[in-house]
Amino acid sequence: MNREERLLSEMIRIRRVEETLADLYPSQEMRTPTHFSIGQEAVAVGVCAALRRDDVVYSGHRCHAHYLAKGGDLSGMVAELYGRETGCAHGRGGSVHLNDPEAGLIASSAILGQTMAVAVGTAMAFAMDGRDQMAVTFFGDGTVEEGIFHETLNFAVMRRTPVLFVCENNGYSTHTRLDVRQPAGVPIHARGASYGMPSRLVDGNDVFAVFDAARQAVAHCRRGAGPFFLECTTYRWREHVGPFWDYDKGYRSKAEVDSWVARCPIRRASERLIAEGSCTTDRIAAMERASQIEVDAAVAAARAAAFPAVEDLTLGTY
Amino acid sequence: MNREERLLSEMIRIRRVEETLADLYPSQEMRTPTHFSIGQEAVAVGVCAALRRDDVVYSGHRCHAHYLAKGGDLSGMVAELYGRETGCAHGRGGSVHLNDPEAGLIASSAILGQTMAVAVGTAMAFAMDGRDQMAVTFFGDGTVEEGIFHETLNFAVMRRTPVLFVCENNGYSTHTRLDVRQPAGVPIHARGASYGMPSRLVDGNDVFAVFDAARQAVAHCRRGAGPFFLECTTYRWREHVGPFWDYDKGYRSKAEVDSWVARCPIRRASERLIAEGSCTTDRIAAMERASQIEVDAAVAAARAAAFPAVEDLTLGTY
Amino acid sequence: MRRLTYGQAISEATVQCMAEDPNIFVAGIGVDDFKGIFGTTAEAFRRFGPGRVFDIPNGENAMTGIAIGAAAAGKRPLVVHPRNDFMFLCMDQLFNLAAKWRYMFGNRSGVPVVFRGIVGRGWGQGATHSQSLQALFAHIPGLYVALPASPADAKGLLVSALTGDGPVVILENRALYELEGEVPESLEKVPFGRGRVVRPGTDITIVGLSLMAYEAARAAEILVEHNVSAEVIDLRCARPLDAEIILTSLRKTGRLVVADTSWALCGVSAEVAAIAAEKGWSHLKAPVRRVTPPDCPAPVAKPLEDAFHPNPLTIAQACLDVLKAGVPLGARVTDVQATFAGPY
Amino acid sequence: MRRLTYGQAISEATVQCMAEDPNIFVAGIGVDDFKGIFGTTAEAFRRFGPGRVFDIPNGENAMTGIAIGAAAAGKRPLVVHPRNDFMFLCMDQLFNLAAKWRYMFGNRSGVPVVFRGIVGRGWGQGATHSQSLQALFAHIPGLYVALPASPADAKGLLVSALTGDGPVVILENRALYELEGEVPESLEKVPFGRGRVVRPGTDITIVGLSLMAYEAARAAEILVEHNVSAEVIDLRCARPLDAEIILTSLRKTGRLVVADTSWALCGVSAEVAAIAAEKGWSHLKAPVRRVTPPDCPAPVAKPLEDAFHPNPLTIAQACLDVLKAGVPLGARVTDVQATFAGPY
Ligand SMILES: Cc1ncc(C[n+]2csc(CCOP(=O)(O)OP(=O)(O)O)c2C)c(N)n1
Ligand SMILES: Cc1ncc(C[n+]2csc(CCOP(=O)(O)OP(=O)(O)O)c2C)c(N)n1
Ligand SMILES: [Mg+2]
Ligand SMILES: [Mg+2]
Repeated sequence: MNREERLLSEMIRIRRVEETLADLYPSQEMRTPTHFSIGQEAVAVGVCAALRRDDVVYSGHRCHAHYLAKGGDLSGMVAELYGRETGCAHGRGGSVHLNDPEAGLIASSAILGQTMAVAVGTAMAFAMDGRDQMAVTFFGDGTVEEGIFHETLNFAVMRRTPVLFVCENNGYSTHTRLDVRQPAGVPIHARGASYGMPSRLVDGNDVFAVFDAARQAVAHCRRGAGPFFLECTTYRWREHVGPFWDYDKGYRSKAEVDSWVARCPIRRASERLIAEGSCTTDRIAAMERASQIEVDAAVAAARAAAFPAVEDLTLGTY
Repeated sequence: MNREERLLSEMIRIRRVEETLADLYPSQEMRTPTHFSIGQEAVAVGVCAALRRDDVVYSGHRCHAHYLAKGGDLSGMVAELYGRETGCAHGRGGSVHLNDPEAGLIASSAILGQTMAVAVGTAMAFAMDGRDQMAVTFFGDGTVEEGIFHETLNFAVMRRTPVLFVCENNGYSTHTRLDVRQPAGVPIHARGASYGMPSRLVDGNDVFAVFDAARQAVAHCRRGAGPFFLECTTYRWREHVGPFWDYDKGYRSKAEVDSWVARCPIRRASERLIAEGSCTTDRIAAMERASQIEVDAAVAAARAAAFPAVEDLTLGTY
Repeated sequence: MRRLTYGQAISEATVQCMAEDPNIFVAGIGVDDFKGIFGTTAEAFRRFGPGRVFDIPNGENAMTGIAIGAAAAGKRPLVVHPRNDFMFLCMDQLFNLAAKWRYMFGNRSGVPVVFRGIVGRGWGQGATHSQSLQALFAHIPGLYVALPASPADAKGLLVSALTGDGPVVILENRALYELEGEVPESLEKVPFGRGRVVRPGTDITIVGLSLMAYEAARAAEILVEHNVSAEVIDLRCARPLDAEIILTSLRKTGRLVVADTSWALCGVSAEVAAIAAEKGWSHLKAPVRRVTPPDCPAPVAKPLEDAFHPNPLTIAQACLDVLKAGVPLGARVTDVQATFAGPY
Repeated sequence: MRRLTYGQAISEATVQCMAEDPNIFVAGIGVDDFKGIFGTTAEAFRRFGPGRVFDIPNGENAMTGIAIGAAAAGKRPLVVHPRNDFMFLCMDQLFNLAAKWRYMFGNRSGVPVVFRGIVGRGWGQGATHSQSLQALFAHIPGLYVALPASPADAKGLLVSALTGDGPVVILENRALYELEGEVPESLEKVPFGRGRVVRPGTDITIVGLSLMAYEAARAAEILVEHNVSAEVIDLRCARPLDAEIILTSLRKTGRLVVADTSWALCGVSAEVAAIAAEKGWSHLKAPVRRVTPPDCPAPVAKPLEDAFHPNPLTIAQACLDVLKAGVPLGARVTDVQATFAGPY
């Protein structure tokens, strides 16, 4: 596979995984509040493809795509959602606390903005040690309103830390539109720039555009030029938390959802590669089949795996 | 007195009060950590002169000048520093918790940024009730770095609250220079503007310039056009906390301090009014004498006043 | 009397108080959305509209200060947090300003701000979404800290909060929202700092608040089968905390078990045990026992979660241990949230 | 052995640990200025320079997360807060992330972040600058919470923190900074969770930590004149809390007084009393007594401040009350900070 195909297949894999889990979710076997990234895959895939394995990524509550795109172990993720001992957090953390340090996904957290600061700290440590690794933090448009966003960007700039801030702007914080939460005329990428760091706006549903922007950002951080800010516009298809569609709930219209489904990052990438002749519908179908087999196996393994032992309830505390 | 003279005499009064207290402070009778505003009087006086008595002001740890400029009771302030029952906080609050609701100085607090949000809440209440009062919050350049600054400005703009943010930029947070705390090329007034509200930079040692800018800002807030941001550049003459000069402590030079003493807001206002012929050295000397008599009386009264009774230790708690 | 669920009682108290007092407004993430904070703010939004029930940007610390400032100007803000865990972000405004306002500004006036924080429980809510922070709120003087365990108290304590003069934190356990009970139609206050006897008994006293008062009552049922008569006390408030009702019961039973939804160390369960050691010592016929979550964050896996939360069985077993009637309990109980279907 | 002040011991521990471990760095407001946090970071700055001892912008919550992230990458951050009261602003990062990190991420690794918070006392520090937050830090599982009362422990506990594997909060009472005592020159650790007998006795046990362990020892001196032999226990840590040392002493004395620098409700004093009620009940010959500040914020006026803080007299009087030797104490003691000259 060439790079373009790899970007596409990675998105397809994440989509297959999440749609499969979303279908199984109502059975109440995954007892953990889950925020699906369906529709937002291009941001995670485009950014992580520009990173090295030894670069690190921090995520928030909507962390599945980031975890998988960075190379996080699929069976560990699925088992975690099923609350099994084989989960990536041994069934202690759940959907919002995915982590796979070996793959560079250090931590995810369910409290808005927490990992923004943590990523800067890791980046600062890299710089102090003269290592050429860097850190990335993914966060949403709602997180921009938290005070820690401000403290963190200020600190990152003052210490020239090699950190990439990736704002995944899907237009909503839970059910609240961006325009009733943040001032008109102040786009998020402009806020990033207001701290004196380079900042770019990119179409977050165009995986190739995200990848190109991320490559530029990574080069900037890697050369010790300090932090970089990337705003990626995208859209959440499903409900804020949970597996269902929710355009009937009144806070957004079906037309709005449909308009974004029409801009599906996977469809767009597929159409472009097919048009360029660098990929075929058969190869894409094969990618989907392969991913489906992989996720089905992960689900089967998770369901067959043991729950943590009650005797280990306090394991890892003094 | 005409308005220009009143601005001058108010500054002189505050200076006399603070220099007198600074001279007495080493006697250890005022047992409360005290942050003097000596050298920064023009900001408090210029802004408060543009307000109505029923407008409200919130301050921080360096609150003496704001309290007096808004019309706070002098003897209540002095007695508070002496820890007496007659203090404006009945000896419970100390130098950093001055308040005189009747005069519109609702509260001061020693935790950076606290009262920025509080002022916005009060302004929001005014707007909800259709009252034409407004709120002002004074804070320093160091407070700009706190997360609550960001959350507060965002909220103020989104709700169009009639609040004036006055940043008293004296170039230091404790002993740390602004340039090692905030990004170069991002002046504080630009940060204010980055939230989509009008923002101005003004010479904080020119009481007339501050007054003019404040009048414009007040008009803006009063007409319901939302918040306004004012950055006033000025300088702290004495040590961060306490009565002494500290240019020998290494974090700033005597030359730097002297250059600002040369730009003393009182001297500048005096010289201008004398040059304009609208005031005389005699009248200025008279203002100083009158203020000295007033503060001496307040000190005498405070020292003669009773301490709070130990039986009342928990008064005001359930 | 007319019956309501715990959630309906909260909604009714909010609506009735807002109708009485035009200065009350409700602010918080999602208070105006289709979920309306599990239905507790939906009716208020319908009745009073966006002018008095409004969504806010994220930013917990500023919102708390904003509520304080509005209260200083005569408003009565009711701020809702979908999880009390988010309140770690506003502890400075809560503890260093709201709680100290009256005292440190010279006892001129208080700030009547009311904060509702919902305690998540179960269904994998996990480490940062199912804590129960009453001990933290109770330690620092200045706040009223209420934790209703019944629909009637959910209404009455909120009415006291919205008509009182001080800052109040009300913690509501999500597991109680569907609980039904009799609730007065009128605006009756339940005073802060006064507990209630949920069920009289003679052999042992079980003290709890919020969900643990409810679980203690279920434990008392189980104990009946073991010929143990347990008196169940619902403290209702963590601050002020009703020491008298505990001591009165101890005089009768001489034995004490305390259950809490939060950890033991420096928790409300410690305070209750300390009151017994300080003021009830002469009544005590046996050691006090605390029933709390173990000393670890809340896990996600179902078997761990089930073992993490105190329940009627662990409470009843503790009572039997204290009574040296150490029969291991055969009985099984259904989890208080057994019928709950996720996502949360 | 060689003597140092409490402040010098903190400085020495910092410098020696930094020399041993290049991953340790010190960050905080003013750690590099001429005051050097009451002298405790000045020598480290002189020795290791701005690369490892650096000032920071204001922004407590982010700095805490930054320290956590640095620790996740192998660093050992030592973050200093000139007042522990400012830590209300970073409780989310402390409690919802640092404390839970090891557990909620599956017990892979902890984050060795160390936070020093200084407790102001007296001289009009007032409501928001003289709190002592050990109870809050102790309630939530996951942190080590140390409160040294002696120069030797100030060094030894900091060494344990800077060489251990978990997040640690160390609270240092400003009133102890000038206290002198013997301090080992080498890098000896004082383990967390193990208290010490400050002074053996037979009639009554006085438990405290930080400044209260020191004041309890002064109280014991006073009690000698009343023919009372008091055993003084310094807990050293609020979490883990050494229950054994309390129970061992109770077995001997049967009587307990607990003194704490923070409030009673859900405080460390409540936990100690609860331990006695749960595990020491059979030893108790009298009610437990707590000696703490009254239920109000710290006032400023000198007479109120003097009445606010527990001192050797109030502790000694509580002991006499417990022993029913209720003689009112004539003795006067000089305040621990009597010679202190402000501004703070
Ligand atoms: C500090 C904090 N406040 C509130 C919440 C509740 N909450 C969870 S997700 C969410 C929306 C966040 O929006 P955004 O950052 O845009 O991420 P998205 O869900 O859109 O991916 C909110 C408000 C939280 N988890 N943490
Ligand atoms: C949240 C918080 N962090 C730190 C401090 C300690 N502190 C007191 S004053 C001060 C400097 C503030 O600088 P600035 O806002 O510019 O006000 P200035 O003293 O210059 O008037 C600091 C850091 C505090 N009071 N509150
Ligand atoms: Mg979003
Ligand atoms: Mg300043």
